[in-house]
Amino acid sequence: MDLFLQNIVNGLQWGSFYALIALGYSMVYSILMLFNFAHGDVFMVGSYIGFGVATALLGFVALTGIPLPGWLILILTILFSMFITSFVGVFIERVGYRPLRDAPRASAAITGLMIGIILETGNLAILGARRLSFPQLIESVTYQFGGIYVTNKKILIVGVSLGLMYLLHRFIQKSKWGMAMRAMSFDFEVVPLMGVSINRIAPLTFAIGSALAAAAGILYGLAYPVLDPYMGILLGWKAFVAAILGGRGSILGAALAGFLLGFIEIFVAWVFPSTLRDVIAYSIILLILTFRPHGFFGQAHSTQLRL
Amino acid sequence: MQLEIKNLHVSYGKIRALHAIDFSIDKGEIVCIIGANGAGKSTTLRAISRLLPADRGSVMTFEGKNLLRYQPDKVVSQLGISHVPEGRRLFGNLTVMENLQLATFARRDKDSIARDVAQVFSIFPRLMERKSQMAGTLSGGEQQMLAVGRAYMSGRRLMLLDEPSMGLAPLLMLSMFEALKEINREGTTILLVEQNARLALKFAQRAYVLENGRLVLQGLSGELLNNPEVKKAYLGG
Amino acid sequence: MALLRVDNMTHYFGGLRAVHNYSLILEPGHIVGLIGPNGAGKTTIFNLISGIHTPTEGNIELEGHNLIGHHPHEIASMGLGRTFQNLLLWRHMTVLEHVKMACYSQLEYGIWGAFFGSRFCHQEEKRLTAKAMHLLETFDVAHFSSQLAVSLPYGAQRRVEMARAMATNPKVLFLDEPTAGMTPDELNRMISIIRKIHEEFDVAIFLIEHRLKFVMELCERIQTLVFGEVIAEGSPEETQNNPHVIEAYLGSEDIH
Amino acid sequence: MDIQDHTSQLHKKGFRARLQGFVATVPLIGWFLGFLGAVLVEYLLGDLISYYLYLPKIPVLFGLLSVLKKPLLIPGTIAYLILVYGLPILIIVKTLQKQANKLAGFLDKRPVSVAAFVHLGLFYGALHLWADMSDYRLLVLKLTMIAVMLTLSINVINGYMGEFSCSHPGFMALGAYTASTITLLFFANDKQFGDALLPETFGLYFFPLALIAGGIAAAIGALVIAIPSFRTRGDYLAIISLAFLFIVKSLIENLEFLGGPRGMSSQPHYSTLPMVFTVMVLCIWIINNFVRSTMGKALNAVRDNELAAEAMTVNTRKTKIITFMFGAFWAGVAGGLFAHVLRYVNPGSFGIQRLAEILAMVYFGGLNSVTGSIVGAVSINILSEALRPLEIYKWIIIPLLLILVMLFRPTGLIAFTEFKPKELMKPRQQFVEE
Repeated sequence: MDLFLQNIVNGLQWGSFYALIALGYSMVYSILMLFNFAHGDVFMVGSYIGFGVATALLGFVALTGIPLPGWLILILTILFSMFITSFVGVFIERVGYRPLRDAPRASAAITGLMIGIILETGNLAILGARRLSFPQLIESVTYQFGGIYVTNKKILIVGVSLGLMYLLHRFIQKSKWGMAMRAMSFDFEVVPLMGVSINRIAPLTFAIGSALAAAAGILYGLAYPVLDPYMGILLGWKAFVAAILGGRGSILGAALAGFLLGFIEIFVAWVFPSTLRDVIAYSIILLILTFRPHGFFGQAHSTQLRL
Repeated sequence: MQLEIKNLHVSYGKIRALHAIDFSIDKGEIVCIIGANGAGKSTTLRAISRLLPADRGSVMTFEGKNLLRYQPDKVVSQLGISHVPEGRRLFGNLTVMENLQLATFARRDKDSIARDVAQVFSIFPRLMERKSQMAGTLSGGEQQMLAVGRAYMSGRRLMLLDEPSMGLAPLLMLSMFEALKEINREGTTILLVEQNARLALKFAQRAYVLENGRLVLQGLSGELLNNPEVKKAYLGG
Repeated sequence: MALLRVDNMTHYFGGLRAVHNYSLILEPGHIVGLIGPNGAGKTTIFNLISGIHTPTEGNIELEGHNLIGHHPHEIASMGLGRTFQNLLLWRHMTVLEHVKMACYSQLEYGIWGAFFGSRFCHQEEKRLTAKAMHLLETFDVAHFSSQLAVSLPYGAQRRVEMARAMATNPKVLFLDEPTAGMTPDELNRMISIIRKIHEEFDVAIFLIEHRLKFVMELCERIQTLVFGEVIAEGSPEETQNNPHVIEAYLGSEDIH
Repeated sequence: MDIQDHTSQLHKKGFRARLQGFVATVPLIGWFLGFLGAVLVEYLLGDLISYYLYLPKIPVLFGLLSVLKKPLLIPGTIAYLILVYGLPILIIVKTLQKQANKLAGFLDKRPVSVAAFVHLGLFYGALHLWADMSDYRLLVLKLTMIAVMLTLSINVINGYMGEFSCSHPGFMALGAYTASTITLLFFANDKQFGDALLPETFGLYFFPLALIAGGIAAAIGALVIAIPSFRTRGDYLAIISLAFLFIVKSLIENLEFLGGPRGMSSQPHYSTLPMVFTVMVLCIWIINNFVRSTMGKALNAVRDNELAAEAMTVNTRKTKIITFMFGAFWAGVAGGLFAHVLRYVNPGSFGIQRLAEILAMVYFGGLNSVTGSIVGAVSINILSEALRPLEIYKWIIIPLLLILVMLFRPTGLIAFTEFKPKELMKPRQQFVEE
């Protein structure tokens, strides 16, 4: 029982990363009907930007001697990195997606993939092959509840993710930009007739998705401090799968499916040898998609790849 | 002349849908375009609201400004031309109220927005009752009301209406046109496209007849109603 | 025996009733028209009979064979050809390829023949090409045969689509608004084309149309559909003078 | 001044027109003869010429590699290329122009198979000699041919049928492991499967069977994707195929008897150049036959409008199953060859990177086009070999190139064309008439 609850906690943490990244995929999809295949690498870039910001802040503290507490540095790191990374998203939209809005969807997918490769390689070229270790901004403390062990980092990771998701939810439900995004996901074509510029909403969506990915990147860095340029491939593709599983374009679905994927993986690894994790997790996904071809919350309309 | 269109050509790929359309509308008028399915009526409206690019050589001026210089969203927000598209195209996942609010996305005048919402609800009291309902769950008539209400919120210099009678029961149709008359009395110019020619000609002051992408006839509604050719082709006898 | 027989067909989309209690009897060699305002469910009826949707209730028979539950391609091979309102031409295929493609169920060679380019496969392809060219000549589009179908003028596209439908060797031909967007000239031409195929190929025709002139001139019988229900059925004269039809379809007389 | 400009322009035009006219009068077989001649020159005199041009050795890949490493060698390499390739080809093509056209005319009257046989024989001869000069060339050539097969086979699914399938590396892995298991089990003494069960001399003859078995394994795997494709298209199918890829990869990682993550090695040396060449030619020939037949055109109908295809009697389900299994079969065969070229495979060879590579080749070359696939596979392969000295920057340049192609030609360089071997081999009319 304790082990079960322990795995729930682990699943929550692991699912947080997937959910945060999946949200970015899903948001872009919901308004443009295109997946941003470079998104997994935006997560990686966000993590590195987080590393840079954190290092800079620590350097600032060391230089000036102003005693900033660790948690404050962490919060500043998250905020600054989210801000900076959002521009990466805007850039990707401008360069890779806007020119291809009327092109076949497959072409945009290829462009996205290629931008992803460029981000990976670019990182490798700039920083070299050595792996960076993310600075530990807060001391690790372990709490014990009955038989379960929970670290403060786990609480922080899950808390920050849930908080960001709630903020996103509020933004989408209450703000006029959120309303425009929802409208765009329903009927892309007539949105301009409401006086709404698609060329403002689309970059905004990319920016928000990228900011969330950056947050995921920093939280990931807290839990697993070793960064490498290909970290976005593993997590990004799985988060992409989660986004699809949730129902393309469904924000709630993406978040839930992200957590679900986290749970599946943690529990599979608990019951079976951990090497079987991918096989079983993906087989479950394959089965779900075979019998529910539109995911959990997706609309049952088939979009063809335009050629 | 509020809207002046000269030599408008529109093509879908290689296929030309509109050939050298010329027409103009005065402020405060109600003008309709009638014609068969596929004659190019919707295309004309979509060209005016810039959803479709016009071919080279086309001239469109609205209140002295070159319409072709404006992006579709600016046509609405800066020129005040609203468009009720064919099939209404409401945002079914948004509530009635949100549909109305979205139409004011680019507007900065907070107070008058509230006044306009009140005005929409006074024209269409049914919408008031359905305020927080999802637009997708409305009945056909209510959807049409919302579509017009949404256009009313987004811009009121010129309203383009694409088949406002489509799928409405006769009684509802009447009240819809009553409402449009009221909006017109407040000073909105109306350009509508109708398949139901008889209805449209009774409602509008002037009309243009479109056939295969060409304007073939124009005149006052009364004249056209009695024109034997129009009678034969569009009025069923 | 009726060629095509539809009994009490009803269909719901979600909770919405699109077609209610629809029946049709189409005798060999007849031309029947279906009119009604936009959104009345005319195309839905076409889609139900041709197998794209399965009706919630009701029975459909073609030459005594039940059609319910069959895939559209099976129904098409059984002898129900159709055109589409918005043409649905294949974007990257030439006119000739369109017509040959519609002979798919008549292909005699198997998959291995196609892989290894057997002599028999080549002969078959030649036979189909000849058949397709003959059809294209009938519809007067043979000179376009090697062009992309979507690049043709609209009227020619319509004729290509009809040639394609005829290539399936139909016994019943469904035409969904065959004259939409045509000039009066093209319209008259279309009337003579439909007459011609009706005589030459001995098919029964069931058509949806907006232009009354066209329906009145071609059809022996006309059904009027409003909100998914047939409100009138009869000869062109009867339909034209039916007050319900006038009210629903031609627009009610007294407004204001 | 004006007049002078005019005449010089005229002259320029004249030159280009003359060049075009000249190129147009040479039949394919003429170029093959020219290439063979050039290769012979290199074979006999290559070392000598490179020695006098102060090149360390003969430029292996047309000098693309060494030029990037040592820019000083550029003039020498260009001179070498002109001396060894440019001049001989031009001279041979020019002198044999008449004969080549006569030969092409003669072959044109025979059955296509005879003409194809002669052409391919000549081409293979030239390639064989060319590859004989360096092991590196041989490897690049084999891998390029395998890439051509992969690109073509994914084009059947992604281009001709318009699905976005991501499972090609998975199919490849199925083929590679199946074929390797068979050859290792029967014909090789190795750690995993013990001694050979059959005499090794049979091996080369049984190898095609092993390849076919690999292809069939991949085709059966393709059913996992083909069946969901009845109900869904586009993104969901993309994800199903992606999930399939991950499942295959990590399944193999978990199967100890296949070597797990360490992979399989010491496959017998069966993927010889004639073997790879023959299989590739078969692959091109069969795929081209299929996509040009009405049955194969059904793929295009399903892609462009599935509803219309159904209404026109096309059995779309059968078409989809055939397409996925057919595409997967050739990917499996290519995988089998691949395993026996490198003589080592591990699950890591069939991951996302391989997918990106294959997608890059097919979308670069052009959808719905056999020629495009060949061009895409060859150019991306050669490019990626040529840019090897740039190390990781290679993976910035190639993606950038592909993005540019997508921006300006969203369906690829040579898309939507038909590949007609018979036309290709025809004598050039203009010359014959004269």
